[in-house]
Amino acid sequence: MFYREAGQFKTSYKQYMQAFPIREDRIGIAIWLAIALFYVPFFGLPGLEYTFAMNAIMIPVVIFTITAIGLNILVGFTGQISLGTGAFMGVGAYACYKLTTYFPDVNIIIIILASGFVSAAVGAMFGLPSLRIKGFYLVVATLAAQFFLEWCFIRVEWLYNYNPSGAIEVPQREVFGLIVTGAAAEPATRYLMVLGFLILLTIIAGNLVRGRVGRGWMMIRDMDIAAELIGVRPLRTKLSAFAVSSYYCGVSGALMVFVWLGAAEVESFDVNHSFLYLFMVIFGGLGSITGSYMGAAFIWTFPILMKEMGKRLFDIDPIIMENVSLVAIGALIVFILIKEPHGLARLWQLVKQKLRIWPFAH
Amino acid sequence: MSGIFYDVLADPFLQMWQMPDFFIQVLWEGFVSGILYALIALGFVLIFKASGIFNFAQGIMVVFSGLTLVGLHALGVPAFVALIITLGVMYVLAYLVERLVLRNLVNQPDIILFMATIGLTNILIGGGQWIFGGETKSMITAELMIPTGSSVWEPGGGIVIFQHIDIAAALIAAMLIVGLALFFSKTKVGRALRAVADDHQASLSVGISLNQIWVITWFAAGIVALVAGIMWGARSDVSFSLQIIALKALPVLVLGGFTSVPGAIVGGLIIGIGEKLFEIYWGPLFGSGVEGWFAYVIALVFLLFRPQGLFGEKIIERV
Amino acid sequence: MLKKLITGALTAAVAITASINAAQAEDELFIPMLSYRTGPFAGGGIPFANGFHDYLEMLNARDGGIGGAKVVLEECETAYNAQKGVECYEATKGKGALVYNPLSTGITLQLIPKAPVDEIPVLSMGYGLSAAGVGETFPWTFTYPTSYWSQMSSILKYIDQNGGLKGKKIGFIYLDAGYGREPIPLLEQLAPEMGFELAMFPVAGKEMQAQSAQWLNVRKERPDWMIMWGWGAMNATAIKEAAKIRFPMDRFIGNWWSSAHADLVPVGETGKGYIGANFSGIGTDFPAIQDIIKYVVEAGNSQADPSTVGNVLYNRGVYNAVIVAEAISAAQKMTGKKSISGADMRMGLENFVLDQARLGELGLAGFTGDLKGDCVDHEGGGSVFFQQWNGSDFVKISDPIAPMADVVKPLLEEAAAAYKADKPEWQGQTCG
Amino acid sequence: MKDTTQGYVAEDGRHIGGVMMEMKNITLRFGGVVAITDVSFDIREGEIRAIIGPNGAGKSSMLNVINGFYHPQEGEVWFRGKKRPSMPPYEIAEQGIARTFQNIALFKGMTTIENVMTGRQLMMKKNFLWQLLRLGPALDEEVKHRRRCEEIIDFLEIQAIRNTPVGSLPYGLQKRVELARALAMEPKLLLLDEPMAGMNVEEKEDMSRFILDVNDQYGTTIALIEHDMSVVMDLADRVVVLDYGKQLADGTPDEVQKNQAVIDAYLGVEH
Amino acid sequence: METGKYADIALQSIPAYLRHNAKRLGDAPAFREKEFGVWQTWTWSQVEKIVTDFALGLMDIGVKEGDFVAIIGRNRPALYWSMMSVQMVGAVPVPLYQDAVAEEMGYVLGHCGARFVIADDQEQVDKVLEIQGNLPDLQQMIYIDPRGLRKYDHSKLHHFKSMQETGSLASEEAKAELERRIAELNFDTVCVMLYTSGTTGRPKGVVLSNRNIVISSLNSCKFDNLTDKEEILSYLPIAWVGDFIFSFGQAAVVGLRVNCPESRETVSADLREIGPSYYFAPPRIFEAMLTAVVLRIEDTGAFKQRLYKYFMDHASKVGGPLLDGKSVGFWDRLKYRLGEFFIYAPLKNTLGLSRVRVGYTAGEAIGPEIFDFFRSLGINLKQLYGQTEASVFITVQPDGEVRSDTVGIPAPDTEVRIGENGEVYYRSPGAFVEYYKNPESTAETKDGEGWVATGDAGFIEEGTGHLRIIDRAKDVGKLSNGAMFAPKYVENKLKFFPNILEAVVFGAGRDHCVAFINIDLNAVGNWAERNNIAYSSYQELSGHPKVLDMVQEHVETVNRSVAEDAMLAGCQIHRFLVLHKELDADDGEMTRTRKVRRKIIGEKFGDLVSALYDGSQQIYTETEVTYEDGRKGKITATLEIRDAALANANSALAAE
Repeated sequence: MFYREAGQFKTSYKQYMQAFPIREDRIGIAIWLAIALFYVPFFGLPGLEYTFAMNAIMIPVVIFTITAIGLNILVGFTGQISLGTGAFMGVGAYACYKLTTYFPDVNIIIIILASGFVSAAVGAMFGLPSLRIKGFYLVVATLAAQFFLEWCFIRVEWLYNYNPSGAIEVPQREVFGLIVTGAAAEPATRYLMVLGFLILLTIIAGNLVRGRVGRGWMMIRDMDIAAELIGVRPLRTKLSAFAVSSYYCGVSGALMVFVWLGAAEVESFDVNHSFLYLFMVIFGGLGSITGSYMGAAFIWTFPILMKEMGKRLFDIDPIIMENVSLVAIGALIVFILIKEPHGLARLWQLVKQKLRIWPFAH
Repeated sequence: MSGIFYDVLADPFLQMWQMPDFFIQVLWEGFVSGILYALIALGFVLIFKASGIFNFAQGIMVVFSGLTLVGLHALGVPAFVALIITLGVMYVLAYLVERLVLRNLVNQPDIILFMATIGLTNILIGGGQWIFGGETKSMITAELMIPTGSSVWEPGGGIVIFQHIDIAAALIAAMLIVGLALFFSKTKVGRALRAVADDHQASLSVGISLNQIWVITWFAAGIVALVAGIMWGARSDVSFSLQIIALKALPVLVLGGFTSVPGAIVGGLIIGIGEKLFEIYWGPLFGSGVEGWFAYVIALVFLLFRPQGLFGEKIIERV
Repeated sequence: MLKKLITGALTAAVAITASINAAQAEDELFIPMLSYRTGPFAGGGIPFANGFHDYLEMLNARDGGIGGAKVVLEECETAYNAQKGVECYEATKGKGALVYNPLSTGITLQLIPKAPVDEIPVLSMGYGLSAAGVGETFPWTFTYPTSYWSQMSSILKYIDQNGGLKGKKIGFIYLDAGYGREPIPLLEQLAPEMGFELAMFPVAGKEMQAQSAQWLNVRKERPDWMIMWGWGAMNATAIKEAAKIRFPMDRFIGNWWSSAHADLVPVGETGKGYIGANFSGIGTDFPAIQDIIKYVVEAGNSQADPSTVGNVLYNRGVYNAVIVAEAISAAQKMTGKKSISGADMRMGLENFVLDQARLGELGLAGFTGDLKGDCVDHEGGGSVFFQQWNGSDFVKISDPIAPMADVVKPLLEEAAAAYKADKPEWQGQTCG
Repeated sequence: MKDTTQGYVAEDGRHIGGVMMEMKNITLRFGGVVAITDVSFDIREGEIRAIIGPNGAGKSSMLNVINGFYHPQEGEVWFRGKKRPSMPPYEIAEQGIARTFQNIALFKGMTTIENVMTGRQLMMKKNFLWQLLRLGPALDEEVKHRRRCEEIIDFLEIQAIRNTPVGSLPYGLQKRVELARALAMEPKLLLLDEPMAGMNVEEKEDMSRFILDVNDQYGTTIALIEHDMSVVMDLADRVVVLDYGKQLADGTPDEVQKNQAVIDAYLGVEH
Repeated sequence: METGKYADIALQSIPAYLRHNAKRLGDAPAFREKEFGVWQTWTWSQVEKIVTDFALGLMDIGVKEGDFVAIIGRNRPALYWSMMSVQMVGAVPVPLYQDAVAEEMGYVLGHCGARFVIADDQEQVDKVLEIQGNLPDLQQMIYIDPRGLRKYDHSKLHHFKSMQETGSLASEEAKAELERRIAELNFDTVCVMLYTSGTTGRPKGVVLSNRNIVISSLNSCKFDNLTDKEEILSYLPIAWVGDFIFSFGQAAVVGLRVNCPESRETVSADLREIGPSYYFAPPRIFEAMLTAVVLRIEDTGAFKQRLYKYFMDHASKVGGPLLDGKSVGFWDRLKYRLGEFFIYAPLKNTLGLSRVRVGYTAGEAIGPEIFDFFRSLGINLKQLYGQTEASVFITVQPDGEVRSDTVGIPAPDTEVRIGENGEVYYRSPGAFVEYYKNPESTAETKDGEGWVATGDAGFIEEGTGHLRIIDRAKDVGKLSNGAMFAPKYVENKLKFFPNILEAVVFGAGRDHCVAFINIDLNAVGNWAERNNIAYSSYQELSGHPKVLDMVQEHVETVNRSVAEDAMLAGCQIHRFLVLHKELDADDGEMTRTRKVRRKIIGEKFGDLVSALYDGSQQIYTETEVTYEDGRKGKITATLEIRDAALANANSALAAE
């Protein structure tokens, strides 16, 4: 309906290979961006109390979107299942904490970006077995990473500066004179900061998956033997996926603790969270960056919505709603796997396709 | 350096030698938890063999069946009646899973089915908490006439304690395994199940539809889960945190192979005994509490050298 | 299908909007209740939440609220999960929340830095950050009636009183997380001072129902006493395992989160002799508890199973509510307003007096030791008493034992200083 | 048999060059099963070489040996004058050997053009940093290879399905996309595993034309295995016949067709 | 660089304009062709270089002034460039229909004595090679696409690219020679020779001079204010005068951007991509578009159908007036805006017509509802009347005076008069020079004063000055009672029904009219599906009683409409039948441009015609058909003949 593609012809491959070759898509993205950048930070979400909208919805959704993109690179684009996401986020968070301890004067943004590399290194290390083992066996390997790292987060007291509470507590940091971490940071500042990371990382992920690197990942995913016979080096390719994926997880973990939670124990990185992130990826759509956005937003906001809906409309105990939303998410996962294994992203694509040929049906 | 070598290579064995009764106790404890791991792994194997599905929900099925049993009893249902009703519930669960999930996901890639079982896990957790509440429940041990008490063996001045409940667990597990073995080799349905593992077409010739076979395998896995739930519950109550422990069946499977029943048993015992020994004799070197990951890391190392597991066949890749 | 879903979602969104924007009515005391009735620790969370809820509801029903203002409770499920805790905090703080009882150390840690910013005090009763007892550093956080360190010192005192400490071997079995590890520095400091030997037995959170290795180690180490810092399903499992290795139950002491009915009832007779620390009364033999039964439980307004009323954790929830209610009425008196703010509430928390006389007035005579709000001392220095499981219920076996303030205090201050060290914005803070 | 040491002139007048690849006494076993027994033959520059035989003759195994996917227990593989050591498949791809698969091994999650682009993977060299910026050299490289792939798409007349996910294509087109992907690798030696299996007559004719065109236009050496003898006879310059893993004959199509052993074992049994 | 304006300097040849454009528009895109997935673009200066090089190459292989060079192939820039190069060296390009069979081609090549052929690809080369034995004049061939031609004997065969390279290395003398030849081009030099297919007889070579082409192009561009910003899609046969004027004449004179599709199959997709601003299509293409729209809308859900109907109803009310600049009420305008958003704009977008500023249709009468449909969407679709001999333009509809039943007012510099027999005559700068090697026909058509007979009958509407065309003059006959018989007029009215693909009306010299009807398989098939009518073949469907009922209804509607016009009331159809096979150019029943060959049909289906007149209710018939692969076969059928009700109201007037 909104598409006016006639006359948008491409005279070069560069035009074809843009992230959004269709003008209307570019306009759409620009509108979303404008809303995200100029509306949300000042007004929150329509109808919701501002700090609630920011602190309980927008900031975590943005952070988890980074996680979901990272996990999607591994699961959706490279076809390697991982249940260690939570722990890899933890690596980023603890790395960030240690780095701020050692370099208190370095800009926190640089520290967060740097802590991703620690996570990437750890991720690549635990990705090593993926060369020899596949599928469900790899699940076990990533679980090993998850549990071993969880143990480290408790047992290696150095990681949390021997803090008796066993938690990492975020110091206050400023960027360009604005407080970005700690409780005094304005929600808008924090939101814009995580959004900045998200935009940067989305662009990078988009670039990677459209180019040689991403094709290598997808080749391994779709048919690893054929990929190898075409000349893809499986180890290098898989490890790069593990490293990039873990980088994203690490950065999002650091952001989660530093910009959102303010303090964290190992519990924030446990295996249940790994499941949650996997749900985001499945629900949003395996192998789709847009899907990561939708999956993260949906999986995070759905229980909140359910809880509020139950409480306000039907006066249902929030505890029941908590369980109901657990069941509902489980059921929705099964449902979406049956109906559309490619998740919300594919549904969105279908809608878009419909809009492109509107008013026709096909 | 010599200190480390001593701590790793000499001291633990010295300790074993010095306190043989304690060593036996450790082995026994490892053996019992190995049996329980094996029971959970057995559920995985049954389903994987018949349908190629990696059933992530097996762990929560253990909890769910235990909760159902205890919950029913709490409502005043006599213990053995509750047991039978619970079996019925597990059958209904198997039926629903086949009807609502498996049937609709035929021919989907394995990874999709795996993820569906993760969804199923969520449903069972939410549903279980909804129905039975989140509190820890104690297993109706006495009512099910599971012996409690303990026997003491005092070899040469030492002391080894055998809990009757652990002995019972080992015996019941053994009976269950023998029963399953008989079921697979002696009954028509059992043979069909074995056929289906090898060849879906062949199973049709036995006259049982694939759908029925799925229901039966999931039901069988449900029974195994119930037994595991009872035994584990009797040792340390029924609560949702058991579900994470149940994940330990995964490294067991890696060791034993996804399709091998004896593999599950042997793998369970290796993990159970191995992690106890490691925790007791080497754990202090790491500051203890290594049980959480030891099994996984062992499995990981093992995978690197023998990706097909102990009893699995070597995989030949074809193009 | 899709259409229905969308309609549903829209209605819900509208509903949220409506509810959150609803202006806070006059003369209401809004208290968010962060509870957890789901997740691995629900077994402990449920009775506590019930006690807290029922006491305040009882005040509403019996007295029409506190000082003429009705208490409005909003329960928010955290599932003991720090991320959901943030969500609950954000969902409720805008509605005029007076005080947060996070009921989870993880959530407490997150709320501590937020409290001075949002000016809503945090009351972490018997959990959270021990260092927060230092009022000068943590003006917005309260750990009444006592801290983990104080409690541990009381437990050690109890052991000392019952057979001596010197030369003994003390085993410490704990949940391998921030909570369980917290008393370790104190133990490590006191061991040489008091001349006992220490053996540690960590239990990983997800392994808490498989403790045979730890108890084999206990058997190997042969400690004279065992102290437990456990929570949830860990407790009952530990007691069973202890029984299995025939560890004497009367030498096994659980802290106040490890000695509740929820932990011992599943164990039953096996746990006979098990000792627990506690700071709130047990049983229903208090007029106030009777009032709860009358006005709330029997009126069908409680979620509690009537048989659990008066249980350890239920009563602890009551105690938490009592402190909140007392602080509110103190604040009302000081400000002269019926409806108070978070800052007023902090004043109330610093100035209430809960002595035996007041407890008597409340219908809780002998329920707990004296407690007095204070600007500097947010710990309250409360003492714990000990109770023993007789196979079916807890029996109080000691008088309150005061903590070793001289040992604990410097530790608290050291920790508080460390906490503050890398937080420039906290430097100027002080109490009052 | 023709003298094959110095190259020869094919029936249609093309000049066939020297030996590109030589299999010397190859024996391949899987556990106890012997798949190939003592097979020797060579492949020459610019030639279309066929390996035929009934089902289970060891053709696919032979192709996998040429391809380096299987390592024979006995015998040697010589490639361009050097004995080829055992090496991982991707290194063999780097040597310029490309292949198609009997049971189509396309990347199902990608479109036609993306699949063809995968063939250029080895030739794309720009580093990770440029890749994540997708600017400058990385983009230029991408464009350069895209252009080349589009030419191959044009060559194989699959423009209309350029942006179609390959999973939804009919079988014959999938085979063509697979050929396009192999061509995109600009191989020196192209291995085709039953390129015409499961096709109807018209599709077979198309595929034959494309194979000849590839050989003609790019001068690519082609080795193909095929079950259907008649197709091969028109295409191939020389044919090796296998049966039960043993070599029955090697020579021009005419020679092979006259070979009594072949007639007995292959034609006799099959027809 | 000055762009955005049409050029109004009159240069005397296309090559001169090419040079002018290269200077004026330099780096602006001149030609695009979709190849290798993207629109390869050439600027005017690049084109000039290529054309000049190729011209030098042509000289190198011996092309002389006055030579005829045949150009065969689909719409490709290289072929347009070839024509320019041919003109540069002073030779005459003769574009041919690419789908012509070898013998048709042979006639034309022989007739003009072409010495050179420029062919698109292997297929065309093969065709020419097949007949080269009969072409003694043919010397060299040039091809564009080398695919499959590598092994051909290259002694007389050249690759376009290699000739271009040869040309770029040409000697200074050669270059000077080329300059000389270019300089000698003037208004009287022959620009092109186009063969008209003609409804009867052999094709005639229409010789058009530079004056014809240049002035016509200039005038028409001015008329519609076409500038060098226009995008056009060249998809009609290059041998057809329309394409020659649009993609070559106008393109060169003003600097239009010419876009060539990737292949014949992708035309509609390419149309969507390019979104031309100046678009020409014969009525049948618009008709096909409308049919497709209607069918695709029927596939949508109830909501969309209602929305579509609602807004299309509104559009048919106010769309036309809005386009004509008439005043429309505020609410109607607002509603139209809404419709624009929901329906019109998306529809235009999917059809690829979003950007059309000027659209033309010509060649045949267009159904009023088709015409109005596109205009109501806001597409400025107009009609013109023209022919090869006129370099297209005779009459054109100016903006704001657009109607479906007229063909407009005389084009600039054109005079039009109606002959005594009703035939339309014109005199214009575009009027052709002569028919090549056919002075007889030339004399028949063009008189000494320059008046050219169109062969069409028509009249000029009083008041508006618009021309209305009734039919081919020679087809306008008389019934035996002397009343006017204008079969085309009636046929067109019939064909306006989507269900009717073709109609052939007979009646000359008889006392009443009868008709053959061809149903449209797509439309009727869909209709049948919706009405649960089972059929297995075209033949079965066309004989189905319900289909006949439907057709009968259409015929009767037409009768009523015909009866309104007193002059033509006698042309009502008394009896009709639905043909069992589609009329096909391969069977000689139609021209390649899909015009009905009435006479041939009348002869071929003589049995059916006589049955229509002898009152029988059904007839058994056998027909020879040619299959796609060239084989011939026979089909048999028994056809039902129906009587149609007549409207008598005004026929009495006609009798007076």
